[in-house]
Amino acid sequence: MGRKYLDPEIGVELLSILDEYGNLDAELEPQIGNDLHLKMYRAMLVGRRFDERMLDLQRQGRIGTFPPIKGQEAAQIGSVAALRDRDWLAPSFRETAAEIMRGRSLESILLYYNGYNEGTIIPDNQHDMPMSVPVSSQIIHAVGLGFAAKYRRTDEVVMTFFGDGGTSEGDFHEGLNFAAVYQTPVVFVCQNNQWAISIPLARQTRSRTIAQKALAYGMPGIQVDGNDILAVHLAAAEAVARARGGGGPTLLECVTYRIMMHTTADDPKKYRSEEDVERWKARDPLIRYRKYLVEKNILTTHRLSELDEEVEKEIRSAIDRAEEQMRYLGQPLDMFDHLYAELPAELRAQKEALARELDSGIGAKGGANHG
Amino acid sequence: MGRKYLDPEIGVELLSILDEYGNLDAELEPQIGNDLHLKMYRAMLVGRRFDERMLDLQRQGRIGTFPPIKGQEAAQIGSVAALRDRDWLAPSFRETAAEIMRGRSLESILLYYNGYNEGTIIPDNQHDMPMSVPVSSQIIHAVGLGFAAKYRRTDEVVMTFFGDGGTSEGDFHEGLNFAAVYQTPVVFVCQNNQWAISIPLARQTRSRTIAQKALAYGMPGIQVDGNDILAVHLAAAEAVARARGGGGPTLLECVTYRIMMHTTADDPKKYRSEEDVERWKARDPLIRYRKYLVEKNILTTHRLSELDEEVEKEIRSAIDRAEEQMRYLGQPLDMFDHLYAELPAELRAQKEALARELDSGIGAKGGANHG
Amino acid sequence: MAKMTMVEALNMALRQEMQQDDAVILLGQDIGRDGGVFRVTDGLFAEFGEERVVDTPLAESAIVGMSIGMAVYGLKPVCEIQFSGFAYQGFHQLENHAARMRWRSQGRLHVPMVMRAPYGGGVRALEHHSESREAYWAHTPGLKVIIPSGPRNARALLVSAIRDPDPVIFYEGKALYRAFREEVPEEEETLPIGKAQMVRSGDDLTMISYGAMLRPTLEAADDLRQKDGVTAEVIDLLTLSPLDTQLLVASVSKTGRAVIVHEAPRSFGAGAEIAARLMEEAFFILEAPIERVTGFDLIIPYFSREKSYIPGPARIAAAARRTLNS
Amino acid sequence: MAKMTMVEALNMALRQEMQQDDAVILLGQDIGRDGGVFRVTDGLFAEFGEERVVDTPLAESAIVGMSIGMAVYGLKPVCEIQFSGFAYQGFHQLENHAARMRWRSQGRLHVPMVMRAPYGGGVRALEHHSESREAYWAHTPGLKVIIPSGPRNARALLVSAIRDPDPVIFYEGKALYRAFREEVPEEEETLPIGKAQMVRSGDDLTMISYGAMLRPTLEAADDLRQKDGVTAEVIDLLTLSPLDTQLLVASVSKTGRAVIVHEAPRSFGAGAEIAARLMEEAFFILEAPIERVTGFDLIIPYFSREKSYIPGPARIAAAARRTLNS
Ligand SMILES: Cc1ncc(C[n+]2csc(CCOP(=O)(O)OP(=O)(O)O)c2C)c(N)n1
Ligand SMILES: Cc1ncc(C[n+]2csc(CCOP(=O)(O)OP(=O)(O)O)c2C)c(N)n1
Ligand SMILES: [Mg+2]
Ligand SMILES: [Mg+2]
Repeated sequence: MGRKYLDPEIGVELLSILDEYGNLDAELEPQIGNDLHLKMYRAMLVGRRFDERMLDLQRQGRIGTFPPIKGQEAAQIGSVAALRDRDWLAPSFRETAAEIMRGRSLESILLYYNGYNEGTIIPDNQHDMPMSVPVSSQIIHAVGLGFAAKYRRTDEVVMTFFGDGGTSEGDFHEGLNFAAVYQTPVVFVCQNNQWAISIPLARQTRSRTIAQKALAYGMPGIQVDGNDILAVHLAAAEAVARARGGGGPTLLECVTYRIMMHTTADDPKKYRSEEDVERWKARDPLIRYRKYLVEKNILTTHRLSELDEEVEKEIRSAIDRAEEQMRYLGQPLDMFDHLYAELPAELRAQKEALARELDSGIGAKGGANHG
Repeated sequence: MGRKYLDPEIGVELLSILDEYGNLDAELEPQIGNDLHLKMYRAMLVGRRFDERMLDLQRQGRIGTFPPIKGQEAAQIGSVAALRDRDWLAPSFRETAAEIMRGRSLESILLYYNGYNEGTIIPDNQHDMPMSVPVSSQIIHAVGLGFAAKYRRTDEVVMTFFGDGGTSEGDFHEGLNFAAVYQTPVVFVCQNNQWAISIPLARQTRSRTIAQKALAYGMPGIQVDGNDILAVHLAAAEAVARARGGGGPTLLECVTYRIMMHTTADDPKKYRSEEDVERWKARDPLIRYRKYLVEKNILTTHRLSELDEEVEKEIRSAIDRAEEQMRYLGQPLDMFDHLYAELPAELRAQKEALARELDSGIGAKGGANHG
Repeated sequence: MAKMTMVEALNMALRQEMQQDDAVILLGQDIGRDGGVFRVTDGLFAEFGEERVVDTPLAESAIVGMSIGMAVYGLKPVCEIQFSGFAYQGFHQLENHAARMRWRSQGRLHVPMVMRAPYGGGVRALEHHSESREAYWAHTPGLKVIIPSGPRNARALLVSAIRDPDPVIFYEGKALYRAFREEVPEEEETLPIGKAQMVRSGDDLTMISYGAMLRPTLEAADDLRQKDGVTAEVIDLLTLSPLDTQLLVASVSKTGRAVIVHEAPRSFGAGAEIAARLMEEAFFILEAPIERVTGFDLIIPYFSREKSYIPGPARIAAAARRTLNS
Repeated sequence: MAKMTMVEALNMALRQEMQQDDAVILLGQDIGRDGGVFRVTDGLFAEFGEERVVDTPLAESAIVGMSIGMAVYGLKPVCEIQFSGFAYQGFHQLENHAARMRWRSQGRLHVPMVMRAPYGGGVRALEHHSESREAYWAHTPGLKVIIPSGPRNARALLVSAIRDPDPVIFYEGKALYRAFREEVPEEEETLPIGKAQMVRSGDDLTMISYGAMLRPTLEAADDLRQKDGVTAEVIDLLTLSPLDTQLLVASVSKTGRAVIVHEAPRSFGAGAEIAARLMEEAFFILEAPIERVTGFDLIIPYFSREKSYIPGPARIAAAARRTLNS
């Protein structure tokens, strides 16, 4: 008998190793091999430069609407760097850097944002899911993949991404609950970039942290400085190890910030102040990491500028290849491919009707509509 | 910098005042007037006896499938007893006792479980919603009602009920999150009766308590002994007071047990042991409360047996009235009433077609199908 | 009268209804400070405040479900689903409750809510942002489905929808939002729900369409008149459910031929119901099979191919000619 | 061959497929120890264990979504939604993902899942337990919709559905579960998806139905034969999407008259698509308007009135006579 209230104000500590001023917590500093450091830095760099380049292209009408990722590179790269090739990634729509790190080609991304279904093709040797636009709907797929991986007695781990806004969807709740009940090997990574289009975190949920939502599922949760790639990687590596070892799922909250607009169709001036953005620009994950790598003599300033050039070239040639492909891709009749393993009679008839239309020149009004 | 993990094992104390052995925590004993005590006891008694009677009727084919509530009377009555008439109730499907306490007639319940749409009519002076069958879907309606009550500057409070299984639905999550964000005056009462049909709580969620799920929303949560009406009422009264005072929503978990089958169509022997049930029968909320009332001289044993008789009569006459009404209710053409404020042309035509069919005698094959 | 885009006209409808009736409340994602991703609620947050222009967390089932609770209480919520392709998260709230509450409560409780959602393609959007699945709602007893075709009728119909005592699904063609301007009177204007409009009269065939497909249908009608000297009677449904069978039958009884145009997939789409009703009511007058010009039974392709998916004037005219020559 | 109810036949289909292929996994509410609320999975938990007969928490979106993930991985999940009226909580998972994954991945990823759900009225159930809304799925490109009419074809079709490489919605008429027994061979038996069956041949009119409505349709056909000496060709669709237009057209080309029967609401229902296709393909042969005998455009009433809602033999026969006499 007796009583005691839960304290709803319970929060979580921030895991931080390398802060915005370059201070390092040597005790927590993870032992990461130089190759991985290089791989992570390069991926962050590509993610950053490609994002900037896509913005130009969008402004020039050379691609359509897309969601920039600037400022979230560490949260993405630090997380997926903890995965093996055979592991799975179930991304949402703002994991461009993570997808690149996992092996998605820059061309495919350009094709996708230029309205080509061909832009979602995933290399055969790769285990990842195509990006998922309906917020948080992919979370449950990750649980299914994890259940199957466990059923097949593999040690594969699944990592899924979603945003702070995504935590409000029923699918977030159902997915984490299922994962905990079945102890599936899934790592749930929330890129808490403070905004869901125009809705700030404080109007998205009243819980002080997103990590504490893990308590609802009897699941470990941790909040890390999402702009500190060392912290993100350490937390992700621990969560992946737990999952791989049969320890079940983890909720990993990466506190970061959406530096740019939600998508190129959005105008943040309508709903947020520049100061806030400036404060976060000072916490830039790429600059912070680069400083660390140089101080540790893992990268020389000379090598850094070489990398800048390499990446520039890589992006330029990807754009060329993509624009080359667009000349012959986008044939209207192809839209009938891949809906079913076999085209049903009714659809065959519809395809033939479109073919006739295209021959007769009526189709002229249709066809690809770039620009 | 530094680190600290959340402890996912955080739990909640049980609020308990009057335990199954009749021990009373005098410090916590709520000061409840005799009228309310009498009202609560009578409602529990009606709930219990009516439930038993409906089971007979169902076995005799005099009503259809229904979900018994035996053992959950304290969780229901203790909660709604904290409401005022002007407050709102948004029940699920296992709140028969709560609905009766709120003023729903026994006949309407009998009509409902006999397949008459007339059985859902709510008295005009009453603020309650009809029962909701889709699990947890009603939770969000409560938030909308609360939002509106607040918008209209009333001090009305909304109470909604759901089960332990209901906490797995996305609607539970979305509803509690919205309520916390808008600080709507809603009390979320979970009747944790340990089972969702054949699924025990342990396979429903991995969180040690349901109350701790409140943490995900920055909302106060409390777990009480749901068979202890004093504890339930105290916790409910506090939550209602908080809501009425502008303090926002509360999650109240009442730990109780589904003594009977899920519905009369269910056979619990397939999935649970009798011992478990027996252990919980010993915690009967009605017997516990009666003992307390007698010891406190709030009710004499003589008055108790009078009440038994009154309630028997009340139920018997309700059954007579219901069966009387069924003779003239259930006219097929009435099914066209109430879908829209005004019957659209197409539906008018369909109604006329049915009318012709009934006249022509074809309708003979249709019509009410009791038994 | 000001010349307005459909976005401006819808905005005016919301503003005026909110000014007249404090029971009207807006809720949805990014409709407040941001003014909505298509700016339909622009300026309303500033005018009416956060209590009446409610930014919600990211959860469609809750947006619809909260609207139901508000409506039962006596408010007139107008919720916005950011894109109709994300309305399915709230499907069960609409089917299980919005459509049933009046019926379930035997007339006691009403759900005078409106669910607004942009639908359809043609704006180079990403996946799930270009769907047309209005038939889902039309097949759901208890709901009404309105799909305007331009600024003026959009404004009038939204006012009617807000005042309607029953739940209304209000689909707004994205491609129409800024496609053209129309004179929209400042004074109150409503249109009856459930009534279609004959927007062009003719004798040789009936062309039936709604929403964003009305204009290509009219272009096709022009083409037929110019090139073939054929006059088509063009009907704008405006309300998909309840369907204005009477007007459709009257027109086809005159012309004997019909073409139905919509952007949604063909099979089990709205065109099937329209064709079936015409066949039932005007069978002995029909001189040729009714043609359906629709989207294919596919997921609308990403935007490089969407123009080949969406019916255009040429495709519509070709179908009309088939009807006329059979 | 044993005489089986549909429940037993479905149970056999699941058992045999699970025995042959360890990729086949069942998941849903109460399908494990309890064996399913209709006992369709009875005994399978004991035989295959909790890894392959997975009791789930109470969340439909997760049940469908988890099935999608499993299927993408290479398993063949068969999920049970306890009643079709609760499938809408998973609507977005079906429309956004199950139906699109092959298409979205350009053929790389497949979703060979089956979603089983009891549908329809006639068993004195509570609200939301008697719905027929198969048209929602039929209007969703990327899904297939199967609705068996008896134990034997239910078993064969479920086997075909499990082996199909694409997502299949499998609706089981509650009213059929224990209504009658049929010989069901122990040996493997499948039926092609997308093919209807002529279950009775005739010359005077074509009667088209599926699921639980097939039997009242056959009773009506008997009545016509006995009382009017009229022979009806009766077609059992079995698959609603893709629709077997060919067989329907062939039959109507012979009879010139058709009656379509389903339990779902009439407007924007499956009957409309069937009527539209017949009108398009057999227009010049049709001698009378096609009749639709369907549920009313209402929510199916609570069970005291449901028999007046659900089409019965008398209502069907009356409609047939109208067709024959017009
Ligand atoms: C189910 C659903 N509802 C609405 C949208 C429209 N939408 C796209 S992104 C977005 C905000 C997402 O915010 P968050 O989850 O924080 O991710 P972020 O954009 O910040 O990366 C919204 C509302 C959607 N894509 N899916
Ligand atoms: C959305 C939905 N899914 C499934 C069902 C079928 N069903 C009815 S009650 C029930 C179990 C509910 O368990 P719980 O929430 O614990 O409430 P209890 O029955 O124990 O009172 C289920 C699965 C339903 N009514 N609604
Ligand atoms: Mg965000
Ligand atoms: Mg329970």
